[in-house]
Amino acid sequence: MFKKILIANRGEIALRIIRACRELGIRTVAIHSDIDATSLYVRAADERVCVGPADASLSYRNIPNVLSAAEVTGADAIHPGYGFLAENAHFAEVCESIGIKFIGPSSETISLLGDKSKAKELMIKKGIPTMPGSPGELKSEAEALEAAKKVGFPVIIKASAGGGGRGMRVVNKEDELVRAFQSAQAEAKSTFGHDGVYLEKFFIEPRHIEVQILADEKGRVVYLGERDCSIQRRYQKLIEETPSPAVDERLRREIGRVAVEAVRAAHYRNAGTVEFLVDKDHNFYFMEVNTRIQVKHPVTEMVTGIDLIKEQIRVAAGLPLAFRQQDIEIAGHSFECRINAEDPEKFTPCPGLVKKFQPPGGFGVRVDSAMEADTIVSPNYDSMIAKLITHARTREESLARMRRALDEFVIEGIKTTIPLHRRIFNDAEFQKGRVSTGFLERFLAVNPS
Amino acid sequence: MFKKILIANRGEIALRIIRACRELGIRTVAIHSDIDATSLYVRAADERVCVGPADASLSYRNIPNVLSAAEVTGADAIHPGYGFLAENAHFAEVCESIGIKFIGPSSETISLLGDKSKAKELMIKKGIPTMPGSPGELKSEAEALEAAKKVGFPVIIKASAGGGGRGMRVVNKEDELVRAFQSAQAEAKSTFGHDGVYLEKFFIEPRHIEVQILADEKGRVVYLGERDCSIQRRYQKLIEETPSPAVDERLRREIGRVAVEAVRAAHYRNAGTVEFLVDKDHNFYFMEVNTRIQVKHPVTEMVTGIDLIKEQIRVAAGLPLAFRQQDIEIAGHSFECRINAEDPEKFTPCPGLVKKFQPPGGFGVRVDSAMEADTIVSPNYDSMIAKLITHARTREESLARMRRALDEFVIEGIKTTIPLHRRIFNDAEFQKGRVSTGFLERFLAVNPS
Amino acid sequence: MKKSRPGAKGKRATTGLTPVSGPTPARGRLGVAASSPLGVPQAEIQDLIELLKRNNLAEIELERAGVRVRLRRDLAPLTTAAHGEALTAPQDVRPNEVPAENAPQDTSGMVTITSPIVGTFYRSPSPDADPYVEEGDLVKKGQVLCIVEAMKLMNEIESELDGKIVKILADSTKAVEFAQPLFLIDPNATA
Amino acid sequence: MKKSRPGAKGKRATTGLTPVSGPTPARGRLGVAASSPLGVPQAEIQDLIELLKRNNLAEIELERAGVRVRLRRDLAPLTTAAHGEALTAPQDVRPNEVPAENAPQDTSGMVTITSPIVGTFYRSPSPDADPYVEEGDLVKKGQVLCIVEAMKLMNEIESELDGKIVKILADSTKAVEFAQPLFLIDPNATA
Repeated sequence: MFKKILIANRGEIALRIIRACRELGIRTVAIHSDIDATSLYVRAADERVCVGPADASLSYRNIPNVLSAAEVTGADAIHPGYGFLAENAHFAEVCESIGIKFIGPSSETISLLGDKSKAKELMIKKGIPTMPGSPGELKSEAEALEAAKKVGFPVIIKASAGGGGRGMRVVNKEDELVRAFQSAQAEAKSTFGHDGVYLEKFFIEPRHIEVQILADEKGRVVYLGERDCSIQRRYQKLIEETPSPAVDERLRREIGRVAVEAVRAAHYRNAGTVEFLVDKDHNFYFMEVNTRIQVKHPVTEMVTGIDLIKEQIRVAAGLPLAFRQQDIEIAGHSFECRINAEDPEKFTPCPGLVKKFQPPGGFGVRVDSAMEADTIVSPNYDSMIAKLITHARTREESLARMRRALDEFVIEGIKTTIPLHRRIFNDAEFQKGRVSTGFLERFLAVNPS
Repeated sequence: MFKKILIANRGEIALRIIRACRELGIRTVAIHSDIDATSLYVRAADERVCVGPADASLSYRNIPNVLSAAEVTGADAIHPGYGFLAENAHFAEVCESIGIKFIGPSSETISLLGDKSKAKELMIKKGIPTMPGSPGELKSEAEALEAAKKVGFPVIIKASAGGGGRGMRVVNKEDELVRAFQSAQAEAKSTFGHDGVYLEKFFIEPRHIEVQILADEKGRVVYLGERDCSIQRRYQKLIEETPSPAVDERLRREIGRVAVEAVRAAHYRNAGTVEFLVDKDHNFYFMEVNTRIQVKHPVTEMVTGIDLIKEQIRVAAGLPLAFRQQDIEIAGHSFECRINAEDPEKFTPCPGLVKKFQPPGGFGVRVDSAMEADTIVSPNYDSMIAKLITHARTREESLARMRRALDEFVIEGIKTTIPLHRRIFNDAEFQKGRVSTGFLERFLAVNPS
Repeated sequence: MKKSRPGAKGKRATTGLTPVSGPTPARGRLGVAASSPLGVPQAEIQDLIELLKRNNLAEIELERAGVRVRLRRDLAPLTTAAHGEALTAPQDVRPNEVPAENAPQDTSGMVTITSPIVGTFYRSPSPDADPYVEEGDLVKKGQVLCIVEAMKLMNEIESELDGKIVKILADSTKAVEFAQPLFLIDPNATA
Repeated sequence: MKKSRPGAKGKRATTGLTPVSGPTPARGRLGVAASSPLGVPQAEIQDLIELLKRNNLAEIELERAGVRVRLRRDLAPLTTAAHGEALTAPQDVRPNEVPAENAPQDTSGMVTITSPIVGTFYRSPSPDADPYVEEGDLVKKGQVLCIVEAMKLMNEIESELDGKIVKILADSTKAVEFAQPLFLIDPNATA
């Protein structure tokens, strides 16, 4: 087992990893930018190193400084969390080359799965259902038109190197295609430095369902149920839950089996997530693999009892998976709300001084946060300041518990998404679980606050 | 279902009950003494009524004022929590007579089980193993001597009306008996107003094991596993856990079955706890029934997923139990530490201003508390200010999690039992689960801080 | 009508007296009574207010280099909290409260009669009868001022002193809690 | 020895300059520099210290009626926290810290050279060689002061100005973090 782990991240996920390390008896090194020097997660670590100024590209994303910090503190492994360097194949590669264990998949796997069209080609080769669409990157307008006609409108054009909604265009009719193709290419070029785009069938009211997988260094793989992440705005998830109200036992086993196949094809190691689009008829299509721990991992932990961060560390240290597929049971229902320092109506970031921070407590309520009273939410980083997670025996009880917990949560000094969460959890359609990826936009249009 | 529940209690258990009511959609009335007016639990309630001055006998135990508060607010039920009026048969009786539902057993059941020698007689009649000892109250020194010889020394003399260690005497040899009998009688008289005492076999290194039961108004009863409460000091519990390291599956079923028989004999309704003494050879002996929810109920909730407070409310409202015995599964392991405002070495109460209160969070950590920063721990009430509860897949993981959570817990301004808990959780014998009711006294003698 | 039950009589006879030595602030609200708040930053006053609220104090006085700040408030009685925002801070809203504009008057030297029990406040012995007392009435020590009904028993509340009823502070037929102010009496008034 | 890798050179050339305008407090500790602390309660200063620490500020100055309080501190670098009590407040302990008694001296107008990268501090080009500079040496802008090794690369840190080395603030062969002070230089000294 590792003796000392450097956490190449900040905020709640850094604290989450430090907690797991403490429970495993592993020493921790926090890195921080100069403005994060006295943050809670930094104080929680055994050691700390300032790696640069507030600008994340000069500190948290500064590979030489992060690796130097690992070297001077003698850390034998690095946990990247999510964001920053978590899906940076080059970083993983340098870690490998200097003998520091990167807690995640190999740089080759990150590289392969990071290229969406290559990943899709691989899945097609393995017989895994993928989104109907162009077989690879579209070379010309003519090729795009042909592909679109084949899958049928509406279609969506996406950047190969993309993510987060950038470089995407929905095309409803044939005569809109050429313009959309050109502008998607241009945006892909300017955003990602690569103008490769591909095209997929665009589904009306699909669900975003993803499967958590865990693989050890020997290649044993298990799946830990699904997460329903349909409540999103501009591809930013706001609420997640598990089990999905749309997934029954048969579909769970089937989609889980396919997810395991998908990551096996990429020689996957460590924790990962396979994303699927699920249509109304329970057809599911592979979208991509996220090669990192995710923001929403806690809902899976709540229903399985399995500590995913600890398992990441254990398998990275070469230990075999501690359980087989048949040992994994899904018990109860879990929701997660992302509490962002944002205006809950305009979704503009709302950094500033947090005057009071009083998280809810009691049975079935978990708060993952590195926030505390009298601290400043910096405009330099992600606006998520807490994750509020509930667990109960049924979806209905978990929902009531979340309503109660949202009512209890006191954050003063800045605006947060708590009021929006309260409104969504009081919505009849949401309560019934009748949601798709279009829910939130419609909800906001129908329910102006 | 009830429309409005008055909570005849304060602090963490009042907040615990308010949370359950909110999740059930029931309105709440908090009562408070004048010094508790702005407490967190009072602010969390929908309505609040001041019922008297700081002295609990004039406020929280003031039956006319508490019932008036229920009447003027139109509450249709009263939850008594633990302590104060929770095991007061007269209070339950008056509630029944004025048509306000007392959330607990009937006044007759409370009355019957509150008298320890009567309860024991009943259990003997039903064939339930009880502590070897005198069949009832001891009328004379001669009777005491005869009974002691029959069960064999050492023996313990206890007050019939007793509790909390008052009126108890351990007698190791025959020639110590008469003096101990007389002084126990005198202390019983002065403490409880009744000099009735009885005698039991005194076990060396026994475990205190109790079984949580739940009964609906139709008389259906289930048990929800055991709790091991062996870590105690002068009969005050400090740490509880479930499952007990000393109870295997066979013993669990057997002791559970007996606990259900015991409460059936008393026509029990609502939640209750049957206490047993378990010796090294897995023999168990009925001690008493606690006719209320207990401080340590959360550990049972963590491993069963069942919200005991909600179930109390549901069955009190006449609803049938929502599950059968075979639906109840014990998953994982849970510990609870009582965080008291006490000097962790001298055990003297340490009231005062809490300057900082920063509870731990994250996976598998639950905090039940109504404390917050900048509030005063009053010397008028119980010194327990928080319950820290952990849950994990194994005892070892739950233990590591508790160590981590204790390290994270920040309370400034007053002394608490947190440092003592840290020391106990680092003790090798405790970590192995090799504890008995004598553990803590020995630990403190061997490990002076 | 019967007076309070014998068992509890001892306690009830002790009608709560709250001597008011300074100006009475608006009940249920924070009143800042600083001789000169100049030179003290607003934030500091806000801190004191927080201290006051969180620690459930009635008054804080701070004097320093010619600057004196005094904060006072009455504690919150029988109230209804809004869900959601209830936990942010103590809510000092009372539904059956006397309107604020009636409150600020010179009450130095006056005595407040408070409710010794929880119950329902009645100004008259029966719905048709006249009130026991009206504002402006002179009362004698031992004279019945009102009834507080609790558990179907009518508890007569007597005046603890001679004086004039300056203000009736609770509404008839409404609930009152322990220590809730009922009457303001001026012991020095003679007519 | 090679100088820093080409890719990162741009950034590293910008050696961090921290002009110190007032007295330098002991690094890693809170220093109270009040012109006259009389009349200001200790508790109030403690509050300001808390405010300073919690909000991660470097300085607070408060003036009122002839009393002025100024609090300053440097932020905590490379440290080891004790388990258990780590979360109570920021720990400002640095293992390889310059002893406190060396710190309080008049440093107004001086310039601190800080480390632009994370790495290991070396005062000489090789174990057997003489240090690049000693305390009391006069240095020129562009002159190499030390090496910070990072990722097996030796990065030479140059002086950004002419002046005298007043103090060497880090220990050779020990780790330094970003922005950690390395040298204190007096630009006005000529000998």
